[in-house]
Amino acid sequence: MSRIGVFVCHCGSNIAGTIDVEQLAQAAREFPHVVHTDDYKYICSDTGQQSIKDAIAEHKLDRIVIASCSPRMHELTFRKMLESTDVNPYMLEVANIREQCSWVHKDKDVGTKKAIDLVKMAAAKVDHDAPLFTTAIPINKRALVIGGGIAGMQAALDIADAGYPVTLVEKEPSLGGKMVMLDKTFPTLDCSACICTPKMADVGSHPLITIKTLSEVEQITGYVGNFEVTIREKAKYVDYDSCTGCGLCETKCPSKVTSEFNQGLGLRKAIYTPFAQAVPNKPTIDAAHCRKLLEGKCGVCEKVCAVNAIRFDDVDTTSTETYGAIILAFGYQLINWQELYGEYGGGLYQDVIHGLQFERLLNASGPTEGHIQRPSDGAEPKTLAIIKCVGSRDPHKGRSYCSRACCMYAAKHAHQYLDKVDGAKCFIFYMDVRCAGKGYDEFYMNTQHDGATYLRGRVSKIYEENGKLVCLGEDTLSGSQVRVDADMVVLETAMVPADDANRIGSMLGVTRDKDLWLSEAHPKLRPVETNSGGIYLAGTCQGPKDIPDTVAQASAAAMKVAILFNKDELESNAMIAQSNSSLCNSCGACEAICPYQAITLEEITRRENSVMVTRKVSKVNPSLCQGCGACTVACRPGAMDLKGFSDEQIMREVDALCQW
Amino acid sequence: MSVVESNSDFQPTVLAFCCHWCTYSGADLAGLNRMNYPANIRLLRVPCSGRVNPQYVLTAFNKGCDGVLVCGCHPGDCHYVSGNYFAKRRMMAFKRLLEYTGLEPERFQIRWISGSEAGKFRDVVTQVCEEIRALGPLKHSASFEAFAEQGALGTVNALTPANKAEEVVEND
Amino acid sequence: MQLSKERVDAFLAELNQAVRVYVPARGEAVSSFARYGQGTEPAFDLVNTDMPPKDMLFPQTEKMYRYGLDDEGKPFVDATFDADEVVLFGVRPCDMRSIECMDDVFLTRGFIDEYYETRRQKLTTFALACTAPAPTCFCDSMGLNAGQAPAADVLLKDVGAAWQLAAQSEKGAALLGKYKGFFDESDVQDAGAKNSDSVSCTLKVDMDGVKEKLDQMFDHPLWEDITKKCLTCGTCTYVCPTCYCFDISQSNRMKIGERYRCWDSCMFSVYSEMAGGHNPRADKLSRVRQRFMHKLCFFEDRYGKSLCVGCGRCIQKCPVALDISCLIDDIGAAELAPVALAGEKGAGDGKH
Amino acid sequence: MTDTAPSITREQTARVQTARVQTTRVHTALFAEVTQKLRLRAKELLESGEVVSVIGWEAGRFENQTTPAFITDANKVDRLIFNEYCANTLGKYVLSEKLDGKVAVCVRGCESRGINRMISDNQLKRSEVYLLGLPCPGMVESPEVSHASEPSHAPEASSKLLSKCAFCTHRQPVVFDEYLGTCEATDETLGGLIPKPIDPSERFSDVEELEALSLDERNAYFEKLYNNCIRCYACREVCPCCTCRECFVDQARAGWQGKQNNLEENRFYNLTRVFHIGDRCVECGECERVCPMELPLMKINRKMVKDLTTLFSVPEAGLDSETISPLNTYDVADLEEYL
Repeated sequence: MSRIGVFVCHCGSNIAGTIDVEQLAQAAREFPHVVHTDDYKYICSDTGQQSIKDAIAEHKLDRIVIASCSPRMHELTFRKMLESTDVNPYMLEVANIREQCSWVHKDKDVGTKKAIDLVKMAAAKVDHDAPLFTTAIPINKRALVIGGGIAGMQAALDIADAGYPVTLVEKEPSLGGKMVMLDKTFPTLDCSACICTPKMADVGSHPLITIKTLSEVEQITGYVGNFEVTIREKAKYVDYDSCTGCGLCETKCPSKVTSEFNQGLGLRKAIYTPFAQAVPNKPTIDAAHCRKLLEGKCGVCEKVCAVNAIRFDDVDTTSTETYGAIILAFGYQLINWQELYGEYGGGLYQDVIHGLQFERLLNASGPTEGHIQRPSDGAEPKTLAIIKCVGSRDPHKGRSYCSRACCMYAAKHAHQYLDKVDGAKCFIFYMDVRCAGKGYDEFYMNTQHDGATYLRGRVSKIYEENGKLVCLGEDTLSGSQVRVDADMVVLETAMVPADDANRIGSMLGVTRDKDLWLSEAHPKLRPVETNSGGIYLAGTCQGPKDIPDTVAQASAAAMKVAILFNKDELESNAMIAQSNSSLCNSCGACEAICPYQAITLEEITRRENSVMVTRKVSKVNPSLCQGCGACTVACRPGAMDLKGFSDEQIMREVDALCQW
Repeated sequence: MSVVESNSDFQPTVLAFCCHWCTYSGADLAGLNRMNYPANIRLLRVPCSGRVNPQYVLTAFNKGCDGVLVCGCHPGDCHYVSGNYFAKRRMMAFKRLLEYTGLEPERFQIRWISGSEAGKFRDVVTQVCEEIRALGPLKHSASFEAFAEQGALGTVNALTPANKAEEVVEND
Repeated sequence: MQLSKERVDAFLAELNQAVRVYVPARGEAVSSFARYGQGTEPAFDLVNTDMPPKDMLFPQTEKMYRYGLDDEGKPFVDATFDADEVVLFGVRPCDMRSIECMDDVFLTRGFIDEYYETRRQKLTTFALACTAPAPTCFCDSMGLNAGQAPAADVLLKDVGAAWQLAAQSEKGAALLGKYKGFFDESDVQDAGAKNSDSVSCTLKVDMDGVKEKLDQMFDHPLWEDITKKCLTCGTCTYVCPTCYCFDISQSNRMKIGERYRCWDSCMFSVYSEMAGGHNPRADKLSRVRQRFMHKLCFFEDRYGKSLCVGCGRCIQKCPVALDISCLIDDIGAAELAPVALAGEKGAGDGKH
Repeated sequence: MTDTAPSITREQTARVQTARVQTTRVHTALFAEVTQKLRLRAKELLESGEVVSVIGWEAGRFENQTTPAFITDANKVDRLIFNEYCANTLGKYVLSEKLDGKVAVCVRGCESRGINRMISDNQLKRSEVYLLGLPCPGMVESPEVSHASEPSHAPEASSKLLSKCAFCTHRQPVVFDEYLGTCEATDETLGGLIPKPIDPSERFSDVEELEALSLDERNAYFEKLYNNCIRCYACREVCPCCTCRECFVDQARAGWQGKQNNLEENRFYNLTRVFHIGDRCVECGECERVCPMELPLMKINRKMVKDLTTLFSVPEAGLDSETISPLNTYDVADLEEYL
């Protein structure tokens, strides 16, 4: 038989002013299993708490109802208080008679009557409370960062600097991501490579960072503190331990291939380092274009290599390791505009290029050594049209969101173009100019000052006429049709999630929004966490952003990892789902519905009605379960229940309200 | 909100299942702002609207509630990612089922109320309580009513032939 | 004494003023005994109602008593054995026999159930002799005569335009005396008279030796065969006029509670589940076996008669056509194991 | 309140009249042929040891009555029959029968969808059953074993199509290992003697007729239904969706409901039953057929099926074993009516 104590708080006059607290306490004394009631001026005060502790000892109470302010206010306070008593901290229910009663109902009789009902419900519920306990989850203090762009590098460096080992996985042959492809960065016009490559070098030489390039995450299982990650490292055909990175092989290689790094505007070899400052600065063989690997002929690289580092028999390797936390930093890709914008030629015109291609044209180490030349004939364009929001803010053809960086990116392109080409004309078609950021608007104003012509409106069509690219559009400010005969057109295309976003997101149970960007746990207050514990977001995999925001988020994510790793173990949530295996009929509805992938079906063998039976039953992982209870309703067999909010408790609350 | 006169004496019992993160905190905010709303409402706190089993709703009606309200976070804002989406589908199907089998639509309502929408909480509660007050009490079987008359401890009238069809006729 | 069919309504209406009269009637979906009046159209052409009249004496849910704490906090138990006078008019001989079986259970062998007793004492039965049994009727094989209902207070026989009335008890005679104005003293049978004295069912089973054989068939493989198709729903037990298994439960409010008893079924696995979870009849076979053994063997052991009255309701209603008449045939044809395990019934399987 | 609600019978609505069916030689030939093939294949399967049991139908005691048959002995396959009185849907029997080994079971549209249902609910593996597909023209009521009234009921020359078959959308099996019909039992081959499977758009016509009633009428209608229910749980036991180890009605600890037979508890049982199976109901209609009180249970089931179908564009249940229940998934673009 349980022994319930009910404690009514006056909260000064906050409660006592509109509720007859003595009457309430007296009424509560009549409820089943209530053996003690009392009322206090301020229960949450030290003396108030002490009086509860005294009552627990004196009346041998084993569960407590506190009628006071909202449980959102003081439930934790009272749980903490119970830790120093014999009563389990979860044998507590709080009846909210302040926010939801005394403060909203003026009539004392009405308020008191309602307060009695609220205490009834709490007393009925507490009668079916069970002691709950948390479990300790060990933490493996190693972090995995997926993606070696600026976000991943920054996060890896910060975690490593905090003293924890990090593995950085990058699917390309080199670190650097998109940032290292940029020529200069707005608004300061720093050379992008100059600020990015030192980071790359730092990452490469950090003793606590293991870099895995040309690698992909194949499988992730487990949960916070204990992720089992399988990484596939693709064959490089070069032994990086012996390779000195001298580059002779690359020079001698006879196969030429379009350069991905230069966005298709230049050539590379079949054995190559993507760019001069690559980290690791060692070549890899592109098996799809290597004559030796394709046809068995050639092998020049092997012949010229002084240290015998070429390994034509190299194969993919997979390894599985345990990590305590994962940072997702696999970035974005540009929208495939050719597919969507037939009116811009759909890729037919060589001189309609996207912004990242233009960056490579501007870059001194790019295919044109920094001279702005048209891809078609190498001529210097004298009239440049820049079209913004290609794919962005265009729900019909592209995406509905703003890609955030393009306004500044376009202004920078215009500035750089006007700076490099004498007598040039630059027209920028825009919808809005959004330059919120330190020094951003000033930069935009300067660009206008430089002579860039901003035209407000979308370009409806681009076609070739007399060697010019005719851009037809509307200037919505003047209301007139606009025609620009350009030598070259730069499309500032939308950022869209990387190909991997969906695969990795679903593997980890990280939700994606409608555009497949990974969702943060809370848009305001938990912007780098995800709903899966131990998994954090950095950079553009979460949504379009510029470099400073990316770096800030990466450092924030790293900090979250460091906070996690600073503990030796985690305390699991006590109020979680539990499955009654004798009722479970293995239908799997719970498994399908769980947003945290906390439920799995596991085979058990046991005696049932004198027969040994082997069957599958659901099992809740206490480290992953967050206690939402969605599975309990999906569970028609009634096997799944939620501790602290059990079916029985909720039903008895309803009983108490209606029938006590 | 005008009080419907014909049933103005009737004080319905309205049970509201509220998710801890949004609606329950919205109700707290309404309290903090000292907003007034009918005292007929009783909040039952659940972690998430996805925890609300439609069987609770039926139980509430069977035990004597005159109306039930289920509240959660706005779609997309669920603290647990997706609980309210599941709740929405369940409740959409279940509400239609209850209405099909003869329950007044007003008696069972679902609303999304965020933690900041104290005013919406007040308005919804006021509206729901007044609508149910206007409908009057939910009808129950004779045996239920007999038991509900507390204090009437005389003859146990069930000791007459329990012909169920008759009970319905007499009840009408 | 005769009751003209033209005056039946007048008689029942008058009777219904004083007592509660129940007659066989077609409902919207199924037929049952319904309170006369209030638009109820008696259906005396029904051989058997779909639902038996057993809830007249043994309601599906019966409030037994109320208990709790009164206003001064003192415990009370409030049980009132009170029932209205009821006349069951037009009950068939097989259903009358089933009332005899229930009388045995609830009123004999040293135990009297006060709830049943109260209702039974207030019940007056007008049995209606059968003239043309249904295809599923096999009462004559179970030792009944479809033209007789010895336990009835009044027996009605169809003599064409009227019913011949015969009082078979003091209670019956008294009631007929009270309403004699409705009756003619003639004994004429017109041309439309139906013979109810030598009624013979088309469905026959041979009960000879079945009980004795079942004594040795507790572990017979026959049970496995019939169990396969059984759904273990409660249909047969709920439409059976003699199945009397019940459960006692309660519903509580804060300080008062009601204890009630309600029909239960040996077909349900929870029926035999004990506190603590052990279930002596957890498997389907033992439940199916229990039902038929109880009907055809165990009841006979205890009360000297079969608990099956041959009404055929379970044959009509079983969703999988698990037919007790076929089972009786099968038992008759079954070969007994050479070494019969006589007397070795499973412990606890004689549940009554 | 006067009761103007329609009767709670299983009689069909005006739009979907239950057809009376004259059994003809065409049917007789079809059934005879299928029966022969079934016996042959059952014998082969049992003799080869591929299956341990064949589930089909055999003759009952009465003419025009059948009962489920479980043949484990190859010498007894001649007990198997297939005719227009095979009312039982057999699918759920495999759950108990499979404990001894692989089971062959006769499947028509209804059985096959039930099998898919149980596979998707992890109650059954496809490899545990061998499915003998049968052509089904729709089944008829057996006149012999119906209400007994005096004078004894004369079998009619034509019989009534089972109400569950009148609403069938898939007479032919949707999954099988082999098909035992030479011809599809279609409208053409049967000379138009059996009504075609119902057009999916007509499938909810009975629900729509009830929806069109006033709230009070609907309330009265369903109160009658609840009051007539005796809670024998035949509807639960026969349902291929009902595979809980312990039904909610028996879960005393949570105390969902008691055992009293009254309006409140019978409503709780019936509505919860529908809520538990409505998202997965294969519309075999067995619950309604087995109901000893002849309650129109499919009129509640089909309401939920209809709503889920129209709200969330889900396909008919049980057509495959992969489709996830509409209540176990969601779409952020779902209709929003609770703002």
